[in-house]
Amino acid sequence: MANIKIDAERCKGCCLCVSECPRGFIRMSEIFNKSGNLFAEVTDIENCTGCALCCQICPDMAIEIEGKKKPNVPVKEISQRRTNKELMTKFE
Amino acid sequence: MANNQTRIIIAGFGGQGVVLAGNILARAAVIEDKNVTGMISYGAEMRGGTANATVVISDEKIASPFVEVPDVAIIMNQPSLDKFEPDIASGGLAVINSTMVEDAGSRTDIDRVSVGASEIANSLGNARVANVVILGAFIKRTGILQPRSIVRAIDELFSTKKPAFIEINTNAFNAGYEGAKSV
Amino acid sequence: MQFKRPKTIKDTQTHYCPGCGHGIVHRLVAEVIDELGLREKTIGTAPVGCSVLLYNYFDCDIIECAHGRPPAVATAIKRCQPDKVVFTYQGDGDIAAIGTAELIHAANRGENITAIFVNNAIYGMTGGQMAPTTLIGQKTTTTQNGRDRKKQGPPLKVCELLASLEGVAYLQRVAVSTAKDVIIAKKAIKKAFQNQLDGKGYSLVEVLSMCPTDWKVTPKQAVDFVNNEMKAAFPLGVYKDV
Amino acid sequence: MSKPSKKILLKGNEVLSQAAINAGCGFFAGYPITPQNEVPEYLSKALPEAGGIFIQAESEIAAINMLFGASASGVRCMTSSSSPGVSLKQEGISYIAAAELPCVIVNMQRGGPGLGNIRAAQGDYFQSVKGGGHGDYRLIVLAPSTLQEIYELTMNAFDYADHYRNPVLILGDGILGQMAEPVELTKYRPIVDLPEKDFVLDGCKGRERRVIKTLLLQPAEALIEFNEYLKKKYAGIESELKLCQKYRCDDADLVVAAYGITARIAEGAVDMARDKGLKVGLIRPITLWPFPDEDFRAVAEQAKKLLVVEMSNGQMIEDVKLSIECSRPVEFYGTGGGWYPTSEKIMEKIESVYE
Repeated sequence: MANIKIDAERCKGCCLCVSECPRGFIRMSEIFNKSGNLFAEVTDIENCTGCALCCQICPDMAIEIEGKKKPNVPVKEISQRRTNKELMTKFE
Repeated sequence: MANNQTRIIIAGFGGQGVVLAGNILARAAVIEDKNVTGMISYGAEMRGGTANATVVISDEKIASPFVEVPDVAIIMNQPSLDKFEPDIASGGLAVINSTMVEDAGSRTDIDRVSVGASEIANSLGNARVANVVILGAFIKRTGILQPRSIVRAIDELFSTKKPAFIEINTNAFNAGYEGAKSV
Repeated sequence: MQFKRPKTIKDTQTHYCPGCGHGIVHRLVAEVIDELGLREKTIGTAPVGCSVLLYNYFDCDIIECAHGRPPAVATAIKRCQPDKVVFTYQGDGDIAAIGTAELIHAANRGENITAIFVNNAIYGMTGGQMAPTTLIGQKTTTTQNGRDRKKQGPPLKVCELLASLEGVAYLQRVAVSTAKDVIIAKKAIKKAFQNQLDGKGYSLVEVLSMCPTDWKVTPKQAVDFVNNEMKAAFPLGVYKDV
Repeated sequence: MSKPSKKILLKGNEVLSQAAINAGCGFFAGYPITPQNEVPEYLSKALPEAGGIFIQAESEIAAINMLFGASASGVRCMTSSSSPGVSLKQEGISYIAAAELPCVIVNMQRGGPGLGNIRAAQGDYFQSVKGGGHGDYRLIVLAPSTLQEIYELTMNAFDYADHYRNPVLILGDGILGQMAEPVELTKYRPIVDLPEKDFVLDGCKGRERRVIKTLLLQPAEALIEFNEYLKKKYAGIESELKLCQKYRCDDADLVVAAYGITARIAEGAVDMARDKGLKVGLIRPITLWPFPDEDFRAVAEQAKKLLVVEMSNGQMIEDVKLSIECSRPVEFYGTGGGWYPTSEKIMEKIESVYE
C-alpha cells in the first residue's frame, strides 16, 4: 500500500485523476467541500501501488504520496480484479 | 422598497446561474415596461468562486445601478448568506435556497422565505435550474412582477438557442412558486 | 516513492478553473527549480492572461509585465544579472499575438533565458476569444462559426516558426494531457533550465494545455481535445537542440 | 399588462456595437481586454452579417493601425478597448489625428494606473482630453451616462468624425459597458453635414494621385502651417460642438459637476438633497472636449459653490476650475482605483460643503 493523501479542500473536482488511475481506485465524493466541489477520494488505499500518475495529472497539486509499503495483493492480481474501464462506466 | 424601487441582489457559487436569474428578472421587468438595470460582478475567474448579480426594478428613472443595501437578497448558498445578510435593508427580505443554506442567519428585522431550490431542481432532473426555482419563491412572496412575465422572459431567452430548456425552466419556476415557505 | 508539492510552490489554492493545465505546468517549473536548487537565484516574469497571477503561487522573485512584453523585460534582467536564472511564462495570446515581435527578437538575439509557453488555443482570461493558436474549425467567441483558414489564417506554430532562428538553442513541444505527457514535459522543462545554466541561449518549451471553461467542455473532454485535436495540429517533439 | 415595450434589454457594450452597425460602421479591429469584450464578440458575428469587416488584431497597436488603413479607404471604422489597451493605441491615434482621418475609438475605462484592475474608473480623463499621444492634436470626446445615450452618441460619433475629419473617442467605463438596461434602438439619421471623402486612396484612376502622410520635413514651414491650420480647425469645433446637460440648476446654490456613470449616480444625490430642502443642481458635460465652459460659467453665476465628483483622484476638476476662472470655490469628491461613489456618499459630501 502507498501512503496516498488527497487534500479535499485543494481539489476542484476536475476528475482527471479518476480516469488516469490505472487501477480505478479513485472516485468522486458524494458531498461537497468548502468551495462547493465534489472531491476525489481513494477507494482502496490498501492496494494503491503508489504509481503517482494521479499526482502527475492533478492540476491542483492536491495529491501527495509519502512513501509506500508492499501491497497486500500482488499488483498483477489487482489489475485483473478491477479495471479502470469498469469503474468509469459507473460514472457515465 | 422606497420610491417604488426594488434593489435586488442574487448571490451564489459561480455556476449556480445567478447571472441567468438576474437576466430573467430584468427581461421580465422590460416586458412589464418597468425601468430596470442589471449588473453582474465580473471577475477574472471563470468558474468556481462566488458570483453575484444585482437588479434594480423601478417605476421611475433609476439613478444608480449599484445595490449597496438590497431590499431583497436571493441567496443560493451559505457563504452568500453570510456575506450579504448584514447588508439587507431593515424590513427587507432574504430568499433562501434551503438545500445549500443550513444557518438562515440571525437578523430579526428582515423577512425570510425559503425553498429547497437545489433539491427541487434535482427532482426535476436538472440541478442547474435551482436558480429559476428560487425565482419562483421570490415572485410568489413579493409579487413585484407577474409570473407570466417571468415565463415569457424564459421563453424569450431560450427560444432561439436552446428551446429544449424552456419547459424545464418553466416547470422549475412553477415548482418554486408552489414550494415557497416562510421561515 | 514520494510525491510532494514542490517547495517553490506556495501552499495556496490556485484561481485556475477545474481541469486547467496551468496548475500542472506551475508544478513542473517549480519542481525543476527545486531540483536544480535555483529558487533563490530565479526571477520569473508574469504575463497578461490567466497566469498573470502566477506570483501568487511561485515562491521566488517575479516581475509582472505588460501584455506580450515578458521577453523584453527578461532580456534586460538577464543582461544586468547574468548569474541569475530568468524564465518567461507566457500564454498563446501573450507570446504569439501581441508579443510576437518581442518573442522573435529575444529568441533571435539568443538571449540566455528559459521560456515556458502554455498553448491552450484560446484567450482564457478575457473569456474565450480566438487565439493565434486556435485550431481551424474551433469555435470561440470571436470565431462563432469556427476558425476559418481564409479569414483568420491557420494556427500559428511557434516552435516551427522559431526553429529557423540561429539564436535559438532548444525548442520542444510537449503536452500535459496525460500523466505520461506530464513526465515528458518535466524533462523538457528541466533541460530548458539546464541550458540556461550551461549558457546555451534561448530555450523554449511549448506546452499543449487544457482550457475546459473556454472550450466549453468538461475537464475529461478537454484532455481528449488535446490528445486528439491539438496534438494533430501541433505535433509533439524536439524542434531544435544544438 | 401595458402594451409591449419597444425597448430591449442589452448590455452597454452590445448597445454600442449595434449602434455602430446601424450607423454604417464597416470595419472593426480590436484586441481582447476586459471589460469591453462584448464589443468584439458581438461585432465578430454581427458586423460580417451586416456586410462589414471584423478583424481581431494581434495587438492594440496593430488594431489602431488597421483603422488608419480602413479610414484611408473611406470606410467608417471603429476600435474598442479599455484603459491599458487605449494607452497602447496612443501612437496610432496621434498619426490618425495628424492625417485627419475619421474614426471612432472606444475606451471602456478600468482601474489604473498600470494593469490596475477590471473595475470601472474615470482615470483616463486627462489622456482623453489632453492628448495622450504625442503632438498638438485633439480628440472629440463623448461621455454617455445611460445606455440609451450610448446608443445615440455612438451613432453621432461617426457623424462628427466624418464631418470634422477627426478621430472621436467615446469615453465610457466598465459599468456602462457591463450593465444592462432597456434601450430603444431608433433608426440612424445623420445629425450633421457629411462631406464627400475626397481623401480616400482608391487608386488614382482619372484623377491626381493622393498622398496621406504625417511627416512634414520640407519645406521648413510646412509643419508650422499645418499646426496653424489645426489650431483653427480645433477652434472651429470648439465653437460648434459643446454638449451639456443641466438638472435642477436654475436656483441652485451648490452645483454638482460629473460625467458618465458618475453623473447618473450624482443625480440620485441631487434628488436626495432637494428632498431635504437643499438647493442643489447637477451639470453634466456630454462632450469632454470641447469642454462646455460657457455652461459652467453660466451656472457659476448663480451658484455659490461647485462640487466635482469623479471616479478618479481629480482630473475633470481642472477643466471646471479653468472654465469658471476660479470665480467660485470648487470642492471635490473622488473615488480612485476602480471604485464607484454611491448616491449616499455624494449626499454626505453635499451636506458637508453646502452653505
